[in-house]
This record gives sequence, structure tokens and C-alpha cells, in this order.
Amino acid sequence: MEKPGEQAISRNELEGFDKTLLLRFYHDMLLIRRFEEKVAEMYTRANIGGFVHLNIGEEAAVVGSVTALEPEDYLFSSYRDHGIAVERGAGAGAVMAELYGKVEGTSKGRGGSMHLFDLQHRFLGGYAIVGGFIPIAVGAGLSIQYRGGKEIVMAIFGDGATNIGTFHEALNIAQLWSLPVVFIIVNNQYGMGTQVSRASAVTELWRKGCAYGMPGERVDGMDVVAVRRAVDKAVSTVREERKPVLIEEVAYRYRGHSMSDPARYRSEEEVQSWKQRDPIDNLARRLVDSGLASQGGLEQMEQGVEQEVQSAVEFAEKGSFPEPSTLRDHIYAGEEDR
Amino acid sequence: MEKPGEQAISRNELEGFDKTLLLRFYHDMLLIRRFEEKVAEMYTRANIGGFVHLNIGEEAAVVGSVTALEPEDYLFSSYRDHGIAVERGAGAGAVMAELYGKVEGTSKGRGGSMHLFDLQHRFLGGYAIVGGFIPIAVGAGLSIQYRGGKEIVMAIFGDGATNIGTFHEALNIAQLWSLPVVFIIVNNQYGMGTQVSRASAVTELWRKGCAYGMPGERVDGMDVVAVRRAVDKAVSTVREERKPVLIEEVAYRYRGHSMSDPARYRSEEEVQSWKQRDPIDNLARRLVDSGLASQGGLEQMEQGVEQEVQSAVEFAEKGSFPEPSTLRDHIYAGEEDR
Amino acid sequence: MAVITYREALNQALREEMSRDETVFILGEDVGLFQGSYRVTANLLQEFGEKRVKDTPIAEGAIVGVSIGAALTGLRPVAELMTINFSLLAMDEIVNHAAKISYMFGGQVSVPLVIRTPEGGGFQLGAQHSQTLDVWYASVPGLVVVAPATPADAKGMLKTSIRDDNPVMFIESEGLYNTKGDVPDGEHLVPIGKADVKRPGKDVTIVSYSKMLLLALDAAEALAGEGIEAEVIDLRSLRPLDTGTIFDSVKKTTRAVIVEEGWRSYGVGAEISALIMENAFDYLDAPVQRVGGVEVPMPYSKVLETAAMPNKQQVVDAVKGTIG
Amino acid sequence: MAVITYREALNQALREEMSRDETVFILGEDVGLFQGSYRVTANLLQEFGEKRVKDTPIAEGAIVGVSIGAALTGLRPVAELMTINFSLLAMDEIVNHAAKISYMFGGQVSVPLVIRTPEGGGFQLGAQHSQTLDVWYASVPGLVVVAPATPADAKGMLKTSIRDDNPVMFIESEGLYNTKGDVPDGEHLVPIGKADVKRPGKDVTIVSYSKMLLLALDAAEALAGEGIEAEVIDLRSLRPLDTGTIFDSVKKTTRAVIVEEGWRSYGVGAEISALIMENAFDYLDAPVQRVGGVEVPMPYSKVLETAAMPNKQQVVDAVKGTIG
Ligand SMILES: Cc1ncc(C[n+]2csc(CCOP(=O)(O)OP(=O)(O)O)c2C)c(N)n1
Ligand SMILES: Cc1ncc(C[n+]2csc(CCOP(=O)(O)OP(=O)(O)O)c2C)c(N)n1
Ligand SMILES: [Mg+2]
Ligand SMILES: [Mg+2]
Repeated sequence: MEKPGEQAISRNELEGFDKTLLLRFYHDMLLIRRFEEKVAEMYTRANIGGFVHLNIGEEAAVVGSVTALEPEDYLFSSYRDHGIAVERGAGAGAVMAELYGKVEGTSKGRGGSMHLFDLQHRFLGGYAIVGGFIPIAVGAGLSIQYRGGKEIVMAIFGDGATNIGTFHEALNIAQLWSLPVVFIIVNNQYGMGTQVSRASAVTELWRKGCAYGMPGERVDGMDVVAVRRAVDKAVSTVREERKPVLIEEVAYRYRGHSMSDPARYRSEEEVQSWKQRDPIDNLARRLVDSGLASQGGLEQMEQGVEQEVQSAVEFAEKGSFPEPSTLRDHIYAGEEDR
Repeated sequence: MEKPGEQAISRNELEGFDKTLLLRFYHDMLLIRRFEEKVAEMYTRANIGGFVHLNIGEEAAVVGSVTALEPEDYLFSSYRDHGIAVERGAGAGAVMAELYGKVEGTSKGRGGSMHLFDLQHRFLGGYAIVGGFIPIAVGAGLSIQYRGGKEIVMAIFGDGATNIGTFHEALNIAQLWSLPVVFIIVNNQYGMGTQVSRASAVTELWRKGCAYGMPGERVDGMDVVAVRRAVDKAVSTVREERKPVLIEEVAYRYRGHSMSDPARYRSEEEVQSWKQRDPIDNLARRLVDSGLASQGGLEQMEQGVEQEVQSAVEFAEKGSFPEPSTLRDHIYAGEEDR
Repeated sequence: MAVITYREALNQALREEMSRDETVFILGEDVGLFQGSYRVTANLLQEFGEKRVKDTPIAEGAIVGVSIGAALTGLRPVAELMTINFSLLAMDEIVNHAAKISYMFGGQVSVPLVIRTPEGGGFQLGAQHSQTLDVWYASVPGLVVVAPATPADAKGMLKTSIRDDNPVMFIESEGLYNTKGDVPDGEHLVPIGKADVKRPGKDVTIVSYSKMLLLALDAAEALAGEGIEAEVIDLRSLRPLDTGTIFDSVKKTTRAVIVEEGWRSYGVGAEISALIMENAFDYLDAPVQRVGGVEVPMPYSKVLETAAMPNKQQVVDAVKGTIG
Repeated sequence: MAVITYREALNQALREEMSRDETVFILGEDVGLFQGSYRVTANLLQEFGEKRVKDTPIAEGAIVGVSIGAALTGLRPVAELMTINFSLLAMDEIVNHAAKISYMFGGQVSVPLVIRTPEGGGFQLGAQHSQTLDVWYASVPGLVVVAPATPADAKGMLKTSIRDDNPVMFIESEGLYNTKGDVPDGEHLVPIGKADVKRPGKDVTIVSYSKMLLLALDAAEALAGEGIEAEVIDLRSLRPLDTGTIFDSVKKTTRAVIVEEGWRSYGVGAEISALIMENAFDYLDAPVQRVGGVEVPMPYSKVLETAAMPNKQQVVDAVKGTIG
């Protein structure tokens, strides 16, 4: 299989990124990794239920993309949303509490893993229907245009989602109406067990923008610096020209599709070859090589991260389950039930 | 507005087409024109009801495309299907009878204008949901591949249909699975009152194939010879390589979208400028100029056509309305009602 | 009071709400330059401009999806789906998204969205263009489903729907657009969730809504000629459903017939019949009867289409069946 | 007789029909290499190859559309939609196309297509993944709608569905895949359109189908402990609906309760309740009762989800309500 970012990984260019930001990348990627590992553990222990999709292997894509946004920008994502919500500022505790089904969770326990939310940071949700939220994100772009706002919208979805009708309908409208949306495909090679080349006639997915005259680019999704650089460029195009862009970030999902998938449809060699290019290890190496961080410094950071994850678990465990009497709250806006 | 075929119209090349075929083109286009004019009249006289969409202005597209098929090929179309059904061999009488709602109609009066059908000639229907039948046509292609057949499928739809999700889903699958389908966009400039450029971010519609790696071409849809040449090429690619092709035929709908549309959203000048390039007049001029037909010969043909249309009306008028007691026949295959 | 058509009433409601609230805008296929396929949005493009009256590509899923996104972020979209038949292409956006967003995010956001769409048969449009599908939407928690029958209710309920903070399926009828009726002058708002007794009576209750209300009223008139006084209830909204008005009437009349245009099985009438049984069983002097459309994909040919649609005689017979 | 799971029963039916008839093939998301998201299609790719077991892109509309085209031209596709929630993306193909093609073309072609899809809640999958939507399909003329509850019926009805010349919505349940039961050896076919009395009784009729049959049987067992003999009817198919079996039972027991997993309003129970009223009113000693899901987008949190789903106690109480 083609690995388009192969050359990118070798250029060890950190220029243009200051130390604070690079260390933040490292911290955030590590936090997502450890958080997700903890989620897996808690799922196995039955503290978490339902379908759970992890961002492990996609940390560079998540961090490089989400950090490129300004606070007032809107963000939408698929069900593979833990890292995205955490990165956007929802709080590891609130995310974990949601996975536990507690009222302290991001969606008061009503949403679960696939439906995280953070109104304050304008993360308008994780959605469980493949492609279903892409036009919704475009609608947020329409709102901004309507009000004459300066914000933009980012929508993050998978490779598999580029084959469904709403993707096509939404991209056409975004381009036709010049709406400020960055569409981000996290191409993690698979939609469940189906490799991109078995589902999509065109496998360089950003090129699908050609059907809408939408510019785009493919980037190594295992390199947080490369991702952030590409997304920065896209974001500034969108922000200045008020027109959409389509970015493809080529990454890899280390685990199964969801917790219940043993991923027998791919070889161990394939998994290992991608792990060689692990986004966290890579950045660590580059930080140390370039003298921006010491091994010890990174280890210290790791301890901090573990502490954060531990606090998140404690927060979730301390939380309360919803009262059954509140079952029918929130179906409708406003006071009345209907 | 761009008129891409402008140059094509001037090349008066009839080479490669023998006289019989060219005269057939003329006859068939004229038959469709006169047939549709009669339909309009009968609609006004309330002999025909429902929504009625005419092929007037699109005769070259219809005739040039449909005649390129072999008898065993499958054909599918949108609701704008009178000319298509007639050209494929359903019989002007049976088509008119269907419009009258008679049991002698192509669909026993159950379908009407939008749902013509001709099993014998493998015209598997006109469909009234924009884009809905495109995957169905692809499914016929899958059948052929499954059986190892040599036939191909043609699907004819409008410019507006290229913006709906099923178009995208169907084209991806056709290319991915290498299915023998010629997709034909009759770009008549409008989807109801909406001009292509107000609905589609990319206005050279055949280029949308780029998102699937599907080859294609744009052709002057007012020139039957040019259409047939392009479709011949597409058909032989599909037939030999067993892979889909996307053709765009640029034509113009002279009348409103359906009988009830006064078409106030466009100027009289625009309509007139397209009529200058009328496909029937054009072919007539070229036939006479090149000595393949005489003015008198064409006039005689016209009388024959009028006779055919008259017979179709008589056939329809002689037919019978369905018995109310048969209302629930045909809901399910087989004897039993359910 | 002015006598105007159902179409004009809707047009007025749109104009008034767009004038009152800048966040209200219209989008849909051919709502602008074409003036709306049933001309409900006529002249609004001219009056409010392209920002507020947006023609869209043919893409029902995205029309609703984009509207949801706009609604989530401060606007009040009024989306038109040309007919309810095409709403099936937007069903995922309506049912899986619009109806669920408020709940699944714990009530932190709402989706103040109106989807206007006409339904019904009778115009020889065939199987793919003649369906009555309101009952499906009526079953979805999170949606509000409105189906007014008169110009006054159409205007008053469309205005109320636009002001509602929830996703509203505002279901019109192709057969009602040209019907006329009195509409109060000035600001006219009709609450959602209150049925209306359109004709009082004591002998039998006829429950209906949308276009079938006219059939019910016709039947009631005919029955009155035979000395049977039917009370005709117009549901006006299917979710919420005003059961109180139904039960009160049935407790008085002891008999009921429900009239709907959709397929009879698994239709609106089934729910109302079941509710009456559950709540007024001891009052009933006869089983509740249902009149609905024949269960067939709508045929094109007029003679068959007529046979497939509910008619006055069926209502009259059903009423007599509850009495006889 | 062998005791196998509902999942294995389906898998056997697919294998047997594919072996018997070369025109039968399977398509859907992850039905092949992944072995099916609920493993119903396990090992079939290995056995029959890529021609007969086709993994598709994520594109529900096209999956059904392509299947229709294949069915129209001589094949017998068995399409899997991962869950019924995603069938909303294919609703136009199912309702506007598959169900109407035979009729609108005057019966000249048929659409021998099976769409397999599971429904139901109970696994904390949240609002967009937990719906029970069978009733919508059940209302559509032109479709056949099957929803077996036991491994034997699952196997026998899937085989019958594949041989049927009409489009069949074959509705499974996520909660049934692991349940076990006896399945007759050899060729086992179960006709579509015959309800089955899964437990005879004389005091009350409990009507149910799919996963809720298990709840009904549990409740019947509990009631038997209190001396109440419930007759439990398994509908097995919702269209056609075997009303005769229901009416016969109710005429005997004079009381009925319907149990369904879907939202109570405008559900399957409404239709059955209305039918019982229309056809057995004079036999009824009490109003028919319905037990259904709470009308709420399904919540994730276990405590809420449990509160939203029908439970045994509700059935027991409803039965007692008809007697008390
Ligand atoms: C419309 C729809 N069809 C099917 C599914 C089931 N499903 C959930 S995730 C998934 C794969 C999606 O793959 P991709 O878009 O690549 O995202 P990833 O999971 O790899 O992040 C599928 C088929 C769904 N949720 N929605
Ligand atoms: C899904 C769907 N949406 C809307 C309509 C209403 N409608 C019928 S034809 C049409 C325009 C189609 O335009 P185009 O595809 O260009 O075909 P043309 O009529 O020009 O041949 C529309 C919007 C429909 N039939 N189906
Ligand atoms: Mg993926
Ligand atoms: Mg057009």
C-alpha cells in the first residue's frame, strides 16, 4: 500500500513552530493516547458501554487539525471523537464522565462515546451516522456567512464517509455558496474492515474535491507538524477567501474499528509497519534531536499526562447516573414535554 | 453562457454515417418532436394528466444516444422519457396510450408519463425521483457482469441529477466494480427553474467523473451526428473494457420544465438563440446540402411522421381505461394479494 | 377577516415572519427564481433577496442537513421539500439528526427548524409522487408534526412553527393550496397541540386533519341531511396530539370514525382508534371505524386513482356503520 | 433437530439458498472480509467467493438501488443494511422504488430482493443506533415485512424470503443474535403471513413479534404462576399480517395486550388494537392494552436506557389491567 507521507516523515522540519507549541503537541497527543488506552481498559471492565471508537494512531491528525482553529470557530466530527473533544477543551474528565454515562458528562450521559459535545468551545458534536453531519457542518458555515462573521467551520470524518451521498451533496453546496468550511478526511485506511481501495474508486481522497472545483491537499497524518502546517494553510485560505478546502490526512487506526473488532482483516505486519511511524514517538525523537526537549523532560510530561487521565477517571467515577425520572427531559427545547 | 458545442455545429461532417442511418435520425427526431407537440395538445385538452415533461429540444440527444445501443442492452431514464421510449421501440401508440391512462399503455395505465416501460426492448423504466434510478441502472450492470454477459447499460438523466447523493454513490460503485454502464447527462441547462451554474459548483458536468476516475466527454447535444459519434465511442469503450463512461450532452429544453411551467426564469432571447441551432433543422440542412436528401423527400417523411402520430392518438383513444376492480392487481408478483 | 387561499395564507405567514425576525430564511429547490413549485414562496425572493431566499441544488438530504446546521448556530431556517415523497431522501437528517440533537447532547442546543412539505394524491402523479406519509414523522419523539387544513390554521400554525424552538414537520397538502377561507387580520397565531372542533355535533365524532377534513365536513353535511349530527374534529397537529378533545367528544357521542388520506394499515387512524379504546372504552356504543386510502402504490390512470382515494360515501357509510 | 443460535440459523439459511440457487448473492457493508458486523455472514466469502459475497462502500442508498437493478434483471440479491437506523438513507430506494416498481410498470417485472437488517435497543448505542422502525415499512404496499423471533423461524423465513419474488424487509434484532433454539434438520421453510401461537392459553392474548416475543413469553410464565393463562401470539410477519390468528385468539380469551419494542404511539400495537376493535369488539371484556418503548430518542446511559425499554413487569401489569 502506498504511504504518501513517507518522504515527509524524514524531513525533520520543525521550523515555524515554537517550542511551546511543539511541546503542547507532544503533551496533547500523549494525553489522547493515554486517555484512549484508559477508555479501552474501562470498556473491558464494563464501566463503559456501547460502541467505542478510539483515536489511537490518529493523534497527529487530531492535534494538528484541531489546534489550528480559533476559539470562535465551529468543530464537528464523527463518532471517533474522544481525542477531538479533549483537544478542543471539553475536558478529559467530562469526556470520561460521558463515557461512564454520568450527568457530569459532556452530554449529560445521554450521548455516550459517539455523541460528545462542548458548546462553550463550539464543538457541536460527534455524530454516529457516517456522513450525516457533513451537511450540518456546512449549515454552520452558512450561518457564519449569513451573519457576516469571520469564523470558520471544521468537519472531521473518515475515508469511508467520502463514498456516501451526503458528502457529495454537502461539498457541492459548500463550494457553490462559498462557505467557510475545512473538510478533513482522516484517512485511517479502513472503514471498519474495508480498505480504502476496496470502497473508493479514487484512493487519493482529497482529489474528490475536483468534482466541486474544491482545492485540497494530502498530508502525512502521522506527522503532527506536517498536519498542522497543511491545516494552517487550509484554514487561512478558508478564513481569507471564505471558500472551502478539502484536506486528507493519511493515518492509521492501530486498534480495531471499535472495541469489539479484533481486526482480522489485516496483517500484523501492516499494523507494525505503521507503528514504526508512530506520531508520538516521532515527535519525541525530533524534539530530543533538535534539543527542544530532553528525554527526562518528556518523561516528566508523561507522568503529568497519566495524572490527568487518572483525574478524569476519578471525576467520572465520582459522578452521578441520571435519575430515571429525567428520562424524558431534553426531548424538546423549552419547558414542556410534548 | 458557454455553448461548448458551438464549434461542432459548424463542422458539417456526416462521414462514417450512411444515408439510411442519417435519414433514420431525421425521421426519429421529427417523430419525437411531433409526438411531443401532440402530447402537449392532448394535455391541454385534458386527455392526459399528471406531470408531463417533454423531450422537445433534446431530440438529438435522445436519438443520438439511444440508437447507439444494441437490442440486448438495458436502458433506464428519468421521467423525461417519451422520446426515449419511442426511440427504443416501445411504439408511439403504446406510449400515447399510457399517457391517456389506458391498459394498452406501456405500463397498463398504472405508470403514466413518468413511468414508461418496455420490457421487450429492455427499456426498464422512466423514474420520477431525481437520481433514484441511477444506482438501479448500475445494478443492471452488476447483473450483466455476474452472468458474464456482453450487454451494457445506458442511464439517461438530467443536469440537476448530478447534484444528488445517489449519483455519487452509484458512479463510485460502477467504477470500483468495473460495471458496463454509460451514464448520459442530458444537460438541458436547467433543473426546473434553476440554471446549472446556480446548482452545481462545477458546470462542465462530465468532469464530475474525476472523483471516480471515470472517463468522459462533453458533446454538442444539438447535433445528432456529434452525439451519436461520442456515444458510439463511449459504448464501445464500455462494451470492450467493461468499465463505465460519463457523457454530457449539452442541449436545451424549449418548453417549460413540465406542462405547467411558463418558464419565466429565462429570457426569450436565450430560448431563441438555442432554437437557431435546432437539431432537426440542422440535420435537414446538412442532408439537403450534402445531397443525401431532397427538400421534397424530407417533406414526404414529415407527412409520414404526422401519420404515425395520428395513429398513435387513435390507438390511445380506442384503448380502454382500467377496470376499478383491478386496482390492486400487480402490487405483488405472483397470484396472491398480500 | 379576508378570504384568501391556503397558498396565500402560507405566503403571508412566511413574509410576516421574515419581516419580524431577521434570522428567518427560506431554502429549497426552486423556492426563489421559480417562485416555488407550488408558488407558496412567490415574490419572496424579490422582496427579501438572495440571502434570505435560497435556491438549492436538488439534494434533499443536504437541504435538511444544512438547515439543521444553520438552526444549531442561531438561524431559523424554513426549508421546503417539494413534496413529502422526496423527504425520504432526507429521512436520515430529519429522524436521525434533527429529531435527536437536542436530546442526545443533553439539551444544550435546540434545532429551531421548519420543514414545509406538501403530501397527498389526486393529481395523477403516480406512485412516486402521491404519498401521504405524515404518520411516520408523527411517531418520532423530538419532532413536532403539524398538518393544518384551513387557510387560517395554515397561516397561524406556520407562524407558530417558525417561532418554535424545535424541528417542525409542517405538512401541507397539494389539494389544499387553492382552497379558500377566512383568515383573521393582523397578527394571527394558532397554538400547536390543540385540536379544533370544526363542526359541533352529538351523534358521532369524525376525526380528521389536513385535506381529509374537507371530506369529513362534506360527509357531515350529507349526514345532517339524514338527521345524523356529526361532530368534526380537526387534529391540526399529529405530534403533539390533542387527545383530550377527542376523548371529550367521543364520550359525548359514543361513536367515532377517523378519516385519513394515507394507507389505512399502520396509519394515523390506528393510533386514534387505539387511544379511544384505551381511554373511552366504556363510553363506546360501537367499534371505532377507520376510512383511509386503499393500500396500493398510487396508480396514474384517473379511474384507478379515484378508486384508491378515500371518498365521501365511505365516510358516510362508516358513520352509519357505527350507528346502524 | 439441533439447538443453534439465531445468528447461526440465518447463516445456514444464506448458505443453503446460495448453494441451491446461483442467482442468490449477498452484498452490504463489511459482509465479506469482516464477516458481517454481527457476523451473520461469517465464512460465506470464504465459501462462495467475491462474486457472491460483495463488500460495498458505505452508501446505503446505492446498496439498495444496485440490488433493485440486479433483482430486475434476473438475480436474487440479499442486501444487508448494518442496522435499520441506516435504512433511512435507503428509504427512497426501498419505498419509492423497490415497493413500487412492480405496480407502476403494470406488473411486467418484479423485484425479488431481500433486505436484511437488525433493529432494536438495549446495547447503549444511543439515539442514532437503537431504533425500532419496522412499523414504517409495514405500512408500505408492495413490501413484505418479516420479523422472526426464534432461530427456527429466522432460518425458515429467510429461506422463504429469498425465494419470494417481492421485495422483503427481513428485520432481525440485535438482541436475538445470541439466543438459541431448536431448528429442524434438513430443508426447513416457514411460510410468510402466518402468525404462530408460541404458547397457548385461555385468559388473555399477548400479541408480539421479534425480540419482544421473549418478553411476552417471560411475562406469560410469570402470569401462569399467578393462575393467569396467557396465549402468546408471534406475528412473525407484519405485512402480510395474519389477522385471523389474532381474532380467533381474542374471541376466545376476550382480552388482549400487544407488546412491541418501538415507540408506542403510531406503532404496530395501534394497528392491531384498532383491528381487534373493528373485528372482535363484541367479544372484548376489556380495552386492548399496548406496551411499547418510551417515546424518547434512546439515551446512552444504562439506567436511562433500561427505563426506556419495555419490561416484563409492564406486560404483566398490562395483562392484569385487562383482567382486574
Ligand atoms: C450511514 C451509516 N452506515 C453505516 C454505519 C456503520 N459504520 C459505523 S463506522 C463505519 C465505518 C466508517 O469508516 P470511516 O468513515 O473510514 O471512519 P473511521 O471509523 O475509520 O474513523 C461504518 C460502516 C454508520 N454508522 N452509518
Ligand atoms: C429527489 C427529487 N427531488 C425533487 C424532485 C422534483 N423535480 C422533478 S424534475 C426536477 C428537476 C430535474 O432537473 P434535471 O435533472 O436537470 O432534469 P430535467 O428535468 O432538466 O430533464 C425536480 C427538482 C424530484 N422529482 N425528485
Ligand atoms: Mg476510516
Ligand atoms: Mg435539466
